[in-house]
Amino acid sequence: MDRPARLASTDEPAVDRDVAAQHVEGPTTSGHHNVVAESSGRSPRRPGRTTSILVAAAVGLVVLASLSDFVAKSLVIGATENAALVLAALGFALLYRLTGLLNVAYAETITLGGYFAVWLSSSLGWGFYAVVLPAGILAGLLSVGTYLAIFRVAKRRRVGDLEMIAMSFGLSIFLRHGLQFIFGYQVQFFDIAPPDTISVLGVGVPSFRLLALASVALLSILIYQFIQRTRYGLQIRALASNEGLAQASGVRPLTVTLLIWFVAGLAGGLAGAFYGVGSSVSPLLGSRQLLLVLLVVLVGGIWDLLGVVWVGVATGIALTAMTLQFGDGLYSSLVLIFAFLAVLKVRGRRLTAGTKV
Amino acid sequence: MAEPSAPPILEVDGLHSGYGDVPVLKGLDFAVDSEVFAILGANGAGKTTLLATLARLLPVTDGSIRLGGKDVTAHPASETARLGIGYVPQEAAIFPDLTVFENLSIGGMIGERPLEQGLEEVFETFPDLRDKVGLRAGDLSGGESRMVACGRALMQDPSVLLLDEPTAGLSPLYVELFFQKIAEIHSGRGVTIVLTEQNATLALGVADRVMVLSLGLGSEVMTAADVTTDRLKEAYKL
Amino acid sequence: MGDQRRSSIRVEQVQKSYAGRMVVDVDELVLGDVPIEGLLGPNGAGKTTLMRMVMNSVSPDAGRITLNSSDGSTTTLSSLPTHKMAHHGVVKSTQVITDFDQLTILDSMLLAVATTGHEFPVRPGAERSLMSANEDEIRSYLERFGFADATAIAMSAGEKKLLDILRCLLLKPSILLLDEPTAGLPDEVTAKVLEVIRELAADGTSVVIVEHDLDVIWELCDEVTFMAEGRVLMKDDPASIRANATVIEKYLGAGHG
Amino acid sequence: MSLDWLDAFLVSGTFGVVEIVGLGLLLHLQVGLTRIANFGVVGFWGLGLYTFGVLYVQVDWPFGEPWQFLFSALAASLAAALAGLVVAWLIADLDSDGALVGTLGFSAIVLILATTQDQLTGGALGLGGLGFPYDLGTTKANELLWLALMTALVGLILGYVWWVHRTPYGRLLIAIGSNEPLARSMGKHTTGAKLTLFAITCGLMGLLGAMHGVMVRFLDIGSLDVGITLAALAGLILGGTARVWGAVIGVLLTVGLFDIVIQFYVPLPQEWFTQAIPVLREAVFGALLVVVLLFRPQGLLGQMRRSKLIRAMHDG
Repeated sequence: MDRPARLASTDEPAVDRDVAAQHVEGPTTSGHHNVVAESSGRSPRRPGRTTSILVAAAVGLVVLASLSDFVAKSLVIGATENAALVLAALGFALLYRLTGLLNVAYAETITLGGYFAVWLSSSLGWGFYAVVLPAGILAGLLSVGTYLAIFRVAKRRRVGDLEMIAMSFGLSIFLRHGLQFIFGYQVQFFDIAPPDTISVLGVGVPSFRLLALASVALLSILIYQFIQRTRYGLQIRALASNEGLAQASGVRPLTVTLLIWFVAGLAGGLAGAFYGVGSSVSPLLGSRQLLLVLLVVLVGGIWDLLGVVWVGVATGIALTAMTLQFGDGLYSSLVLIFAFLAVLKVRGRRLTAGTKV
Repeated sequence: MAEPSAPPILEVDGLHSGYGDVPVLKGLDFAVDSEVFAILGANGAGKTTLLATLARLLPVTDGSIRLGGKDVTAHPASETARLGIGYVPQEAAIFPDLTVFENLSIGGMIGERPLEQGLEEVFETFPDLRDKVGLRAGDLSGGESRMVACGRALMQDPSVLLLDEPTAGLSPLYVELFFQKIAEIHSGRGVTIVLTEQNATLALGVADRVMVLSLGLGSEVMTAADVTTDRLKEAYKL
Repeated sequence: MGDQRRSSIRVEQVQKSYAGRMVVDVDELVLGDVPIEGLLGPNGAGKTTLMRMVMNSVSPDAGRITLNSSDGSTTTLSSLPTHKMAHHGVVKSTQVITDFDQLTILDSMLLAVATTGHEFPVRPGAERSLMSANEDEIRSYLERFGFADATAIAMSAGEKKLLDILRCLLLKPSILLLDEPTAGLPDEVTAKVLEVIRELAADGTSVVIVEHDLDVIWELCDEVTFMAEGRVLMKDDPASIRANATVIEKYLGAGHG
Repeated sequence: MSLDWLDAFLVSGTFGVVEIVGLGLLLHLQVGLTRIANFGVVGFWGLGLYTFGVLYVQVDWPFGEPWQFLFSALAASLAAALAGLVVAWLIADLDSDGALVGTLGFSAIVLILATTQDQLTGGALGLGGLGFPYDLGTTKANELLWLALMTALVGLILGYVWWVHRTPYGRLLIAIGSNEPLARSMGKHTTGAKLTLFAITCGLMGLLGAMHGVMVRFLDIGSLDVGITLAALAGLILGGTARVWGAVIGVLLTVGLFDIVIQFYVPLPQEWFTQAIPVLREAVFGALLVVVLLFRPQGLLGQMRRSKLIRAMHDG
């Protein structure tokens, strides 16, 4: 995923504008043809096309699932157990895309989302679904807090890329172990009734997992829609696409940046709560998922935000399919890490060229 | 022309600017009133740097910029945009991942004017855009994306429009169309236009006054009617 | 003009387009067959892209770029990795002003003169021999360019630019491509740089220079290649180029011939 | 010789400090000079530790000590060097984000393999049977000698780092770290230099892992968590990434302070040591990273000092 292309690139001296500002017309006589070619030559990509292909693929998989037990299990368990991965990756990708920061401390936003939910649930006596959103909001506020207290200051002090990552790594570990002081060392569980099992495509799934899947899907759609459809979402995308041009169009960077950190934190916190209700909440909840989130974002982000969602879904299903096959989850992680690293080697973002030689 | 007592719409005083510690502009003075003001100059003269500095995207190392008498030297770009500067850079002038409608909406987010009214005015100027609103801006042709870029700036309801090489890379028919539109925007809406142009002949067709930049220094401001080939050749060092 | 055989770069049928726009379309061009050659043209002429294709940091869509060395050998440049360019004597100054922010001026110069053998992880005494073998040359350049303290890190844009040119010289190029060598330099330093370029050219190096300060082009170059819209329009001596109606037209626009 | 006056934990604590100093020094070459973000130090170290342990215990060697140790340690170093080569190749063209994910991914792979291949490594249960390649009679004496050997090895690494700073090779690494494209345009084979660097330094990290295995005499996957990476990184950054002595000073002030001074000389309730102190230690190291990078990114010792170095070399 490209970092926002800076307008009038502030860090590059005045250079010959040859490359992009090419005057391409041939002799003047061909001018008329060019106009025709320009207005009708290229047929713009239809946004609906990709979606319909994916829908067709999904339908195909469901049909396949009804025929094969293995496919059915992979699909259903993969989707329900790893649903939160998509949410987490979406939030992380948003942050990465706008700020260019690979925020390792995002792991703790996820963890804290889980803890906030447990804490609210046990102290207020509310049910899980009543505390999910407040927990997400708290995680969002925490995310904004870390931006204001640390990353904003760091950016102003012109801390380098490598140092930024080291800082987020340090913050991650500080929060992770700080959590152990605050919340204790015990693994915590949500107090929920023993679930009923519902059969989907012939695979038994606990009811709350289905609800969690539905909620995660709904929240992912909501967050995606917020980014794609609303006024603030538009400003977020504009700022991510071209920071300078967005500012010159009147977009106030601080407001929008705070919003990004909040939405990213919200998504992470919600993911944490759903991870937590699926198994348990522990200080390592987020950091166990971090590598997978990082890989999904880096690989999916080669395309765009929707790419992150699809790579996330595919990863979840592949993880389950391989676990079913090998009988051990660790092997599937191993295969996935190798696969992702291979993709990164081939298509990953290149070293930024400090010098155009 | 404004009343003698009124301050010029845009006033630049001893402007120094550049990238990092590389100076590009080395002391520019000029004032722009309600007019079409063209900045000429060869490749590398600092035209793009000047407009980006006026849009407040590059730091001013010395000197000042005043907009309608108000000092905006220390303002960030998002605030000068709200004060009435519309900026169309030469490169990366659109958000390629956003649709045409979204590109225009970004410009329409400031000010009191309802979005529909702004859109209507943009479509009046660029009718071609009307049936392209749903397309991804990055998929448009060069001329169309230039229209989107201009339209986005017009949506801000600017008092000054900064156009960086508005016709570079366009086919001759588009070039003619664009200069016509520029004249229209100025006369029809009273928007002051500051544009840079490498091709002196084209600029002289539309501009009221011109200034030639060479290696970060400006020549005296010439009224378009007074410009001769020899004066131009001298300013261009040809 | 020197009579000795010079290294030159031959560009044949080279095309490059970005997003459907033809940026460079050169049928045939020989760069470096005169001591100092200028590359001139308005915005979008394709000069920078052409230079980048020569250095193989951008690959052409079609065509061939070859190096004809002064010793008579021929090398296809587009198959060379960037770091091997300098080994074949093709060196280009950086277009963007840049430097090693941790290396002193002397470090930078020693880096340029060090060969691969010196930089092997285990080789005792390498530093000492490197310094003693190149001491005289380094000292003379330092003095000439007015670097008072070689153990400082280059700070100002002017210093960085000068150092960049110095590094290019120390690499002993047979063809030196200079992209705006005098941009951002004070006049007295510009004069020094031009003087060194002239000397280098007189010693047999072919210099190809892109420059926005036209005064420098008119004064320095033996021949000027004029490009516009990706094509080479003419190659002639500076005076003829300067007086040419097409050149004036391309710079000022039609009607100012 | 009676060593009763010596606390056994002081020996192992000091051993840990010396070991992290060694890792910090190697990390200094990677991060401080060449600016490749290696967040997977534990992976290379752990690969060395486990390769050594598994070979030492599981292979039926036809010869005795010290050859058994030497062969296993050599194989461990080579395995780590090879892994370093592969990881460096993987991330050579990628930016810091790619380097982070590549090295982090590698350390995760090592952890997963150590866990899953339990018939070899003992998995989560651990694997015993490692020992010193000599016997001086008492465990304490054996450990003390091993500490001395480790100190000598880290001393050699320090000497190597010091020497690298003073050679054209070191200059090339610094040039790559501060502007790789420029170095490449000057005819330097930067990718080659990065691969060589990673092979050497990661191989040495693997050797340190093998040394660690002998000292603890037990393979435990708990040692493959983020702690080692964090300690080396926090120490290096506190001391100063760009300076030879940065890792030494920094690690003494962090790991030394926590593992020796606090554990031995501060009277704290006994129950803190099992849970609170290790957690507090990591939290402090993490916070330290943030604070130091925010307020003094160059560390306590400050910027690289080329000018003095150069002057000393060429004027003297």
